[in-house]
Formats: sequence, C-alpha cells, structure tokens
Amino acid sequence: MRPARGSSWLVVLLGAAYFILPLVATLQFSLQTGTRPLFSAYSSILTASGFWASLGLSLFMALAAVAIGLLLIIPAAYWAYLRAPKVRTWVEFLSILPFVVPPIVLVFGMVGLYGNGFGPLSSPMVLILAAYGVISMPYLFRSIDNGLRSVDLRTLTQAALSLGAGWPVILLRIVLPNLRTAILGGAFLVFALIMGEYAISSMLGFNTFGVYMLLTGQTRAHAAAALALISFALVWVFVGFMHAVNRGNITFGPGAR
Amino acid sequence: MRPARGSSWLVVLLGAAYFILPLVATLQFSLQTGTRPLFSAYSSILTASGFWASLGLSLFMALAAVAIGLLLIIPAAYWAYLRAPKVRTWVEFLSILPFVVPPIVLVFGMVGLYGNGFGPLSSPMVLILAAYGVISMPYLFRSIDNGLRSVDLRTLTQAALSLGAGWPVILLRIVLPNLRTAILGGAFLVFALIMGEYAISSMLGFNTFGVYMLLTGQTRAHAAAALALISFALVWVFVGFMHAVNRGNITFGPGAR
Amino acid sequence: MAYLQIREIKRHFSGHRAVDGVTVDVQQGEFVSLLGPSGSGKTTLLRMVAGFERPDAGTIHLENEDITQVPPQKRQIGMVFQSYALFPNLTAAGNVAFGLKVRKESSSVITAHVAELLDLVGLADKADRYPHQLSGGEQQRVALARALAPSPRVLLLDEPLSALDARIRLTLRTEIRRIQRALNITTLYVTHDQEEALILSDRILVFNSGRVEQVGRPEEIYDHPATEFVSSFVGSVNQVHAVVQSPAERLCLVGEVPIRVEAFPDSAGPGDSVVLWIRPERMRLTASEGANRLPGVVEDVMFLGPRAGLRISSGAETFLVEMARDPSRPLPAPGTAVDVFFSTGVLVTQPPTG
Amino acid sequence: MAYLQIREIKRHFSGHRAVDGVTVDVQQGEFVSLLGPSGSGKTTLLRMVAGFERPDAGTIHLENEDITQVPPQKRQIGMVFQSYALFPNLTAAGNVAFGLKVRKESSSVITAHVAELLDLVGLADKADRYPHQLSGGEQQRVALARALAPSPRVLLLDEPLSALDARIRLTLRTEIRRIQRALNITTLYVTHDQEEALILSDRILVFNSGRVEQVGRPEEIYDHPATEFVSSFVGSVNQVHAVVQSPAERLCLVGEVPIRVEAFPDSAGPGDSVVLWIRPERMRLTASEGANRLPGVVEDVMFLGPRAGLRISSGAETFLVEMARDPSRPLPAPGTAVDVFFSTGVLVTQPPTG
Repeated sequence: MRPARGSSWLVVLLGAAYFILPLVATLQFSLQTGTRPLFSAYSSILTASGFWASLGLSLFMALAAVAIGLLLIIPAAYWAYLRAPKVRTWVEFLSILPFVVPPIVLVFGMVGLYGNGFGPLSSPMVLILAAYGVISMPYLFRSIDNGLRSVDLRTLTQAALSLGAGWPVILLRIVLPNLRTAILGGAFLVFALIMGEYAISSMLGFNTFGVYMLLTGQTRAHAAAALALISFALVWVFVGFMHAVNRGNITFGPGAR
Repeated sequence: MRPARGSSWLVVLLGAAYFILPLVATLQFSLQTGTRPLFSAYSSILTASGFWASLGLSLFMALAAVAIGLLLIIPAAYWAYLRAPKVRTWVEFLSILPFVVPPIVLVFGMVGLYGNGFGPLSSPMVLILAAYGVISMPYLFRSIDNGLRSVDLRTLTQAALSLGAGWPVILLRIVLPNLRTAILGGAFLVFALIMGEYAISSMLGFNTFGVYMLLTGQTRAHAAAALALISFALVWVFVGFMHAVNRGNITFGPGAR
Repeated sequence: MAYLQIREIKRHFSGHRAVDGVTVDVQQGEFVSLLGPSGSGKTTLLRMVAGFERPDAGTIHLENEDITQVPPQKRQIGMVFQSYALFPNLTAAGNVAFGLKVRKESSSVITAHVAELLDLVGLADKADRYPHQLSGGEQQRVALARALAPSPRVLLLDEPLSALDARIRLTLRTEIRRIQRALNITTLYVTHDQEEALILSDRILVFNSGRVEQVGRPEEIYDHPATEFVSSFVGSVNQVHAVVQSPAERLCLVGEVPIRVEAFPDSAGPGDSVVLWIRPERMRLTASEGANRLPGVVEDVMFLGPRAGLRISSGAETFLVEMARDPSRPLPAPGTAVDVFFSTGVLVTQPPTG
Repeated sequence: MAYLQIREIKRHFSGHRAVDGVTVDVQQGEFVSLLGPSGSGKTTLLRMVAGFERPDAGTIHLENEDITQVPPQKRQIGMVFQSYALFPNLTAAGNVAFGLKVRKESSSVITAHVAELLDLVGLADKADRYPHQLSGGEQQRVALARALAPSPRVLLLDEPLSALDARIRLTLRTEIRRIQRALNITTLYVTHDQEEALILSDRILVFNSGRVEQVGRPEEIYDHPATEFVSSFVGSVNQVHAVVQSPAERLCLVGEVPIRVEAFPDSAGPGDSVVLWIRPERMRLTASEGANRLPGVVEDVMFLGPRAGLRISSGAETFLVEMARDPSRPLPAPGTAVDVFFSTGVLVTQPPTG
C-alpha cells in the first residue's frame, strides 16, 4: 500500500523545487539592484502611475468576468447536470471549445463581428468581457459540475421538489449554499487567470496588468521581476480572503453561515 | 424534475451562439477577399514557409510537453491519490500554483536562473519545455486525479497487492489501462493549449505557431483569420484521432485493446 | 373509487421495458410494498408516482384527480430516498422545516410541528445537528420526518433501509411500521428484501421484469405463491425433482420413494418430470398423519440463532429443512440418517422443456 | 501454536482508537467472523492482517512468521472487497488469472486453474465477460475466485455481501460456506450482519468500540452472551424491567407479577431495579413446567413468513414473542389477552445508575 518513505519525499521535493525555484530566482533577480537601495525595484513599481491604473483595470475585468461567468454557468451547469446524460455531452463539448478555439481566433471573430457593425455590442469593453467570459467558462463549468456531483444535487433537487419547492427556491436555498466551495474554487481560478492575461487585452488595446507587466519586462527587467512577485502576492491575498469566506470567518448578510 | 422544454433549448442555443458566432464571423472575415479569389487568404497561408516551420515547432513542443508531463504527473498523481488525504492537499496545492503564478513570472524566474548560469539547463529549448511542463501540470493532474477516483484505483491497487503484484506490474497492468480515457483527455487539453500558446514563446524568442498567428494578424488580417480556422481544424483532427484510439478503432501494439 | 389509482403504466428506457403495463389500486391508509429484484421496475414505478419520471402510457389518479402530467412539486407526495438526501446545509430541524417554509406556514406553526415530528422519530434532542453529525439511521429518521412534515397525501419510500447496517435496519423498520400505523398515511414502499415487505405491508406487489407477478396480502403471497418466481423470491423454497407415476392417484416418485401431492399441472402425464416446491419450514423431522416421508442423510447443520437449518440429501436431491432451535435438545450430526416429513399441500410445476 | 496469531493489536486514527488491543488465535482451516456495528474496528483489523494498514502496536504471526511489517504483496493473503474491485480492463478469466500471471505460472497451468475456479463459483460460461457485463452477485463470485487463485494462506472477506440484494445475499453466503468448507481455507470474514456470522462461522469475535467483547462458537455467542452489548447485537432480545424482591429466593416483580430467575447480579439487593434479557423465541404462549407466567395483551401481529411475531404489552412492559407459524392455525388477534411463558434461564443485569 505504501511506497517507501524515501521515494515519497523525493517526489514532493522535486515537485516543490520545480515550482518554487522560479519564484526564488525571480525574488533574487528583483533584489539585484546593483548600487541602488535593496527594494528600489519595488518602490519604483509602487509609485508608477501605470501600475495602479492597470491593476485597477484588471481587477475590474476579473471581477466582472467572474460575475458574468457565474450568472451564466451556474444555471447552465445545474440544468445540464439534471438532464444528464442526454444534454450533458453537448454542454461538456461546448465548455471545452474555449480550450480548443485559441484566444486569437476568438479575438478575430469578435473583430469580425465588430467590423460588420453590431451597434452597442461592438464596444471594446463588451468585446473583452465577452472574450473573458468565454475563456473562463471551462474552468467554472468543471468546478461547478464537480460540486454538483459531489453533493448529489440531483437527489437533493428531487427531495426539494417532493416537498413542494419551486425552481427559484431550490436554486437559492439548496443549490447555491451547497455549491459554495465549488463556486469559490472556480471563481478563484478565473480570477487568477484574468489577472495574468496578456494576449487578448493587448490585441484589443487594453492596458491591463498583464500588458503592463510585459511592457515593464521589456524595458526594466528588475522592476518586472518585482512586479511579478507583487502580482503573485495579490493573488494569494485573494485566496486567503476566499478561504476565510468559505470557512465562515467572514459572512455576507444574515443568510450565510 | 424537468424545467420547461422551451427554456432548455433557449439555453442550448444561447450557449452555442456564444461559442459558434465568433467562429462563423472569423470564417466570413477570412473569405472577404475583395477582388481576389475566394480562398486566396488560405492559399497564401499554406504556401508561406513560416507557416510550416512554426507549425512543426509547435507540434514538436506540444508533443514533448505532453510526454514530459505524463511521465511526471501519472506517477505523482497516483502516489498522491494513494496517500490521500495526508499528501494530497500538498500536491493539489502544487498543481494549482501554475494558475496562480502567471506565465510571466515563470519566464522571469527562468531567465533569472539562466542569468545565474546553470550550464546545459539554461538552453532556451530546455527553458521553454520546462515552462510548458509547468503550465500543463494542473490540466494533467486534474484529469488524471478524476480518472483515478472514477474507477476507485485505491481499492483496485489493494486488490492487486493482495494478489502479489509489485508496483511496476500494478502501474503497467492496472493503473495505465484504466486511466486511458483520463490520460487522453488531459493530453488533448495540453496539446490544444500549447498549440495556441503565445506569451512564453514570444518572450523566449521562439517563432511558434501562436507567435506566427499573432504576427500575421498584425500585418495581414484576412490571412490571420484563415490561419485561426486552420489551427482550429488541426486541433479537431487531433481530437478525432484520439477518439479513434480510445474507442479501440486504432490500437498500438498487441497489449492495447 | 380507490384513493390512488395506477392504470396500465408503461415506461421504457432505450429499448428496454422498465415498467410494462402495471395497474394497481391503493386504498387510503394502506401500506403497499413493491417487492422485486433490482431492475424489475419497482423503483421506476415509484418515481413515476412521485413525478420524477413521466410514463410513456397509462394514467395515475390521486383522490380522483389525474396527476399523470402534474409536476412533482404540485403533487403533495412525500418521498424518502435510499441515500437519505438530507440538505447538508440545514440542521435536522431545518430539513424538517423546509417543506413547511415552502408552504409559507407561520414560524410558530413550523416550530411546533417540527418539534412534534422530531419527537415522533425519536430525535427531539438532535434538532440542531447537521446531517454529517448524524449516523445513517438518524439521518433516515430525519428524512422520514421531513417527508411527513407537509402532510403529504401519499408517502413513498425507495429502499429506505438498504444503505443501513443490518441491526439498524431491524429497528428502523419497526419504527416505520409504527409511524405509518399511527398517522394512517397511504404508503408505497420499494424494497428488494422480502422479509421487510412481509412484515411491513398490508399488501405486496411482486415485480418481475417490469410486470406485477402477484398482488396480495403477505400471507397470500407467502402461503399461496401464484408463480414459480414468487415462490422462490418470497421466502426460501426447496425444489425437489420428481417423476409423475399416476395423475389419478396424484402420485409421483422422488428417486424410488412415492410421494402424494394435491394436484399436478393439467398437462402432466405419467412419466413426465415435475418439480415440487416445498418451503424448508414445512419439512419436519417428526412424523404427522398423512404426511409424505422421504428418507435422507444430514449433510450439514446450520446455526441460525433462534432457528436451525439442516441440509439433507436424499438420492440425487438436496434440500433444506428449517426448524425452531431448542438449545437443550441437540441437532442430528452430519452423517445421521433421518426421515423428512411434509404434507401433500405443495406447489407442483413442470420444468421448462429443453 | 496457532496458524494465525494476532497479539495486542492497536491502531488509532487522529485521536480515535479504531482497534484497541485485540488478541486472537485462528486455527488452520477455521472460519472466523469479525462481527460488530460500523466503526467498531473490525474492518481496520482485517486491513492490518492484509497489510494495507500497519498497527501502532502489537504483532501478527502467520505460520510462525512475524508478518507485521511484511508488505501486502508478500503476505500471500487473499482479499475480497465489499465493492468487488474487479479490474475493469480484464475479463472474468483475466481477473482470476491475474494473481497466477504475477507468479509467472505457465500458461497451461493458468488456463486449467482459472477454468477450475470459475467452475467452482458457477461462472464457467461467463469467463469472457467483462466486469460491467456481470451482475453484482456474479462480480463478487469472480472476485472470490480471483482471491482464491494464487492459493492464499488466509482468505479475508470485507463485508462481501453488503452491496448485494437481499436475495443474492442468501444464495452467495451459502456458496461462500460451501467453498470455504471444500477448500478448508483459513478465513476471516467481516460483517455487521449477525445472521451471516451465525450461519457461516466456526467462531465469532464480537467487536464493540475497538475491542472484542466476546469470542466463541455461534451457539455460545447466541445462547450465552457475555455482555449486554452481545446480547442485543446478536439476535433480538426483549428487555423487561423488574424489581428485586428476594435475592435468596431469586424472585423479582415485573409490575405485580412474581418472576423467578436463576441468578441476580451479585450487587443486587431487595428493591433494586434489574433488567431481564429474554429472547423473543424463548417466550411462548404454551405453558410448560416450572416456567414463569406473565399475563399480557396482544398489541400487534407481525407476519415474518415462516415465523410470526406478536407484540405484547404487560403493564408498562412491551415485548416481542416470536414463534414458528402454522398457516392452518390462526394467530391471536390484536386485543386478545394471552399468557406468556418463559423459563428461569434468562440473563439479568442492573441498569446503569443515574
């Protein structure tokens, strides 16, 4: 049942090294400031106006994409799950498409729609949020689908129906509370993904955090390394916050537990 | 149990439209060739030398990344799964890191290692394959972890042990055959991801398919749209191939069924 | 007109007929079990009564109202699931209150009714526990209270005991019986366990391959099984092979031993093979007047707690004899020659030809 | 020295003592059941014998060899799992052959032995089926054949019947008994079903909270339970409350009725409360010499197939009387006054104070 202890720890160490060495190297690089003060790379970043503007933009977009994605995906995934296996195959197929259709195709397609003139739908902000919505779907769908499965929401739904509950009540009082961990997990992945996204925003001309990081990297290497570590820290602040919510240390409103 | 039929189909249609409209728009755009022949955008792509070179490079990298990832991840995921829940939390944490550490940090870290001189490890090809290995891990890990769970490989392993089988036999005769679908699914995602990857390869100076697509897009928009559709078709050829393997229509060697 | 009328219900899944024309009337307050092996259609029928599946053909009437097309949330039918299906985000009390809150009862009514129901299922002291803090048996008690809370017109139970330990199963089935009798609630109970069906039911429907093979009171089903399937599915039964000697005298031969029965199948003539279906507890080691006698040898002695079982061979035939066990009187040891006695009142069938 | 020796085995999981010092000797060819409620440590002990868990303390010896630290693949111990755990990528024959191929047997030996084993479990005609093409009962038969194939020194079965339908359970437990007797293989069998343990075992270990409460032959466990727990876990038992009247005369009062027993607990004095533990089948409606008599009223009549149960109340006490059922003689109807008789040989305990 148990492989030898030694080999176990070797695997853990190798895995950790593979992931953590780049971080350490980045940290070291960001502190190699030659004659200037030790944290000069960090202070120069935090005082740059472009930093705060791009960070704010990416935060807004990430939160908007999470919100849009959840609104669309939770009902769709729930409905597909109840109708399984008839409909599920199709929805799973749709949810994998964004992996298969590269973001670049997506942008071209959207620019194509834009060129043909779709009125208010053609604003770049609508386009980029739509694109983010699409790329976040597979993550949200898989996360929520796993959540639905792990608490057997099909039987819970039948139980609620047999007690006379209608669909809105079931969604609010049974589905959402029992999917909280799954929703938070999916939202976190999407949030991290969009905070670091570069290709789509650069093509649509948005100066997001990812674009700002890459531009900084091309001009000021040490500052870029510092920036990368700051973004890493930001994501972890967000993770910590979500964990606190999920453990119930922070609650929203009287309904949450 | 069943929401009204009408609303069901509305959801499917909306979902399909959301994903398929960009494709249709891209197709339309690639055919808007003005005075030139209808498929001129396609023929100009297929005859360009850069196209085949970049496609070959990306194909090689995608296959190499899949191979490296599988060699590392299958034993690690299996081992973590058997040791659950003690070790699993840690491995899951490690497997999420690539989502959290943006690719840009990764590249900076690797360039940092390079700058400090690590001998043969600092070749750009080693760097980019290492980076691809890292970004593909979460996809492979999740896919394989789900596979392990869905056939309850823990009990199957115990059954094999009680029959006197050693670890190599269990891995080859029990684990791999029962993970085939999961491995193929994960490999497919990684393959599609790396075929479209842009940020890392452009920073490390590789002219991959993704970089070629973006450069084309900046100069020849119609050709880029055609290129995007070609890449889409390529991925589907790959999917079809994998399905054929999984259904047993194509077999490798005498051991496969 | 019956309280719940099920008429010619059919349902198929991808070519396979899950329920193939079932008709049954259930009276108000009656406890009816749907008994059969897995895949025999009993759960599918229950789910159609609940409204989770729609029949391909046939109708379901409840209190003279056609509910065949009514959605489940409008049927006022309570359901208890094999997997308990308690809402994990609500306490025991919260689960029981759910159906009452949906009906917008006043909170004082809800509090009182929930307390009453938790008391009924013996969990008054565990109202504030979450499902994961309760044992399987306790969870199923909460699920029962929850299903009863909105005063459903019919209570459906889908193998409610089969996920539980053997010991808890015995306790909880007694509880279910007591509560059903106390509330006099019309109940359909799905089970694959004939003992549960026999002890709980007013009437039993025996399912086989999507059809009802027999309907009747437990005693009727057990003592007068209509078919071979019912005979072997409900209770144990020995199949003893015999050859007809004289249909007029109702005599056949088991090996060399003449055995008298009450009736042969009409088509059985002299020399035909027949099967005698004899319950283990109807075979005895003590002689009684007019009984058949079959000499045999004890092969194995089985200890069943309050009872004992003997496996006895007689020529080519092997059968089981079951008897009340008296600790003070020893059982015959394996190898002992014994005479086995049984009455003429046994079911006789002809084995399928070929 | 015993074939399998388990000595002072302990194992805890995160502060909870799963197995708390179990010692037992198993003879070669013996069938020993580990019986207890879920969480009582029986499965953990079995998994330590298999080698899937390591004990915190204690030793396991098999054929005079200390196997406590031997990895499972080197123990030559076969295991059958509750979930069957057949390899889905292999046919029935492939599954059975697995353990033989691992030992690098020649292919002619493997083919012959696999055929023999599949024949033993009655699945000779399904050798080429994949697990998903077999029913649950058939899968478990294949799993049994697979575990037996490499001729293990000990066979472990972990609740092998509890995932199966009630009907299949009865058939398969007879098969397991037959095969174990035929091969004379040393067997440990984990179950929560006392009936399975009683019918199958040479000896039973009754588990409670990580400890063994009693070890003995099925008859000993059933007829002479060592503790209240064993008495109520193995078989049904009525608990009748009484007040000691005269310890010297061994007399107590149930309500107003004097009852004579064989012995009181040493600490019981006049006026103390005691509990009489009486098995339902040891209470009768027919008088016998020297028996106690308790008048009561029939509350409920339960049909149990070959047997019948009567719930009878006598003053504040309610108890169950179980008897063989004779279809030709009707049972007393609810409301009938009856006299219940039982012998003086009952277990008497004092209820926990407070």
